[in-house]
Amino acid sequence: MKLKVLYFARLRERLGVAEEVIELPDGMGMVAMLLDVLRTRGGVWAEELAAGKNFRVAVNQDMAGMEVPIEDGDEVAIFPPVTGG
Amino acid sequence: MKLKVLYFARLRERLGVAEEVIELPDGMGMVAMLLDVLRTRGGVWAEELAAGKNFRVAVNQDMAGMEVPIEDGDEVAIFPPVTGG
Amino acid sequence: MMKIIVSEKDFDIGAEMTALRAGNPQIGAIANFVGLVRDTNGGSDVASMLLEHYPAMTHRALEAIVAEAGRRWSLLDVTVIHRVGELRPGDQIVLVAVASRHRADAFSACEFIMDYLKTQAPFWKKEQTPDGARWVEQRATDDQAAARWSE
Amino acid sequence: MMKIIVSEKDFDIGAEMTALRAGNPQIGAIANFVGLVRDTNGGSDVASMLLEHYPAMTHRALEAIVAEAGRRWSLLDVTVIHRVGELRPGDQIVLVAVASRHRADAFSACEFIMDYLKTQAPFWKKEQTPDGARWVEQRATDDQAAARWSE
Repeated sequence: MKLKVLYFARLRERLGVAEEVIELPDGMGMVAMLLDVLRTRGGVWAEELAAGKNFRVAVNQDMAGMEVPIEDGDEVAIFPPVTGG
Repeated sequence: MKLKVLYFARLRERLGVAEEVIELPDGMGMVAMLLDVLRTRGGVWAEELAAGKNFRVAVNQDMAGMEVPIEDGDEVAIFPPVTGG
Repeated sequence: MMKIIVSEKDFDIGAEMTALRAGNPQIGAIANFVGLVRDTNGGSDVASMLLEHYPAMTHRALEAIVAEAGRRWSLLDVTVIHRVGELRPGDQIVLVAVASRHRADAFSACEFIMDYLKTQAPFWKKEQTPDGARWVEQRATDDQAAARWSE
Repeated sequence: MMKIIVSEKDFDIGAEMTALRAGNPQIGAIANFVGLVRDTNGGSDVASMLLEHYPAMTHRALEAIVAEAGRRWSLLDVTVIHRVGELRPGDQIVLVAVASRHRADAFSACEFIMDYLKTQAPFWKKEQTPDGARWVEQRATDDQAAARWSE
């Protein structure tokens, strides 16, 4: 399945990517699994997305926890804790 | 001693007085004693200023309890609970 | 710093907010409350409202309330404006605007000032309704709202 | 009813308050919060600030927060405006204005919306300081402020 993955703010700058399309094997249907795949890239990816790091994930524009299911065509965004207001 | 006594809002209308000067014997030096004197007028005075009634007193423009001292020349105001804002 | 006005005249919220902010770049938060005359109250239509006050005491009472807020929270500036005289539905009655560095102080102080104003500042409302004029009575919730700050 | 705007353009508080009140004589209370860019933060001078957001999500997130406030309190209307793009000290960042019959609902909902906006709406601030650019980090107190509403 294909996912559109977006990065924002400090994470966008640090990872050097604003947006990409990621192809995952079918059955990798949770946020946690996408993150595992991204961490296997090593370097800043492994560092910034490590389990203890403070980042947020949204699936189809809704804040999402690690267990939230992802499906073909979904938009997943990964970003630092928000600081608006 | 002489006191200037003011009445406001519903109490002013009900008592029929906006302002008066009251001469009290020296030594009647507390809010409670002024109220006793006013109640002896009977009628609406006894009724509106009865102990269980809900009214407020200010001495020299500060909210005051029954025990607050009053002195010659003081301005005492008696009024219903406030309803501004 | 504080600005307190008791007046028959209406006020301009935008202008007051601009004045409150002017020249203080430390201000990060302004919490603001505006009270308006509603066209009904307690099930009756309200055609107009007369706001009576105790002129010698009003300003002093508002000043004391704002000073107490300044002791409890870290504030940069406060504006309080309260109308008196005859008002109609939709008219502005009161403005409380509190400026501080961070929002928690501004929110708490703004609500505190309104709660105390409602129980300590000598204003009284008289409404004109189809059944005649009536003095507004203090709501029990106003006393409770003020009481929670002394806990 | 709600009005939500995410824009690079500045807003006029007076005009927004007038629009919020227009045509609803049941409104007795408006609680209002304005956030401003401060000229210092964490001990450094701030020359300017860039507000980034996640355009596809921002409006939706603000709508969800306002809708949740509408479920918790009795509200008549809400306006939320959040700026994005480059801002300078003294500039307005955010406006949250909540109209209701009585003030308790307006105050609580306004503070709730700000607390949730600070932790749930996808905005990020980057400050220009004499030491270079830096991303603002979420304050622990913001998380705590949002958490108290779920107690």
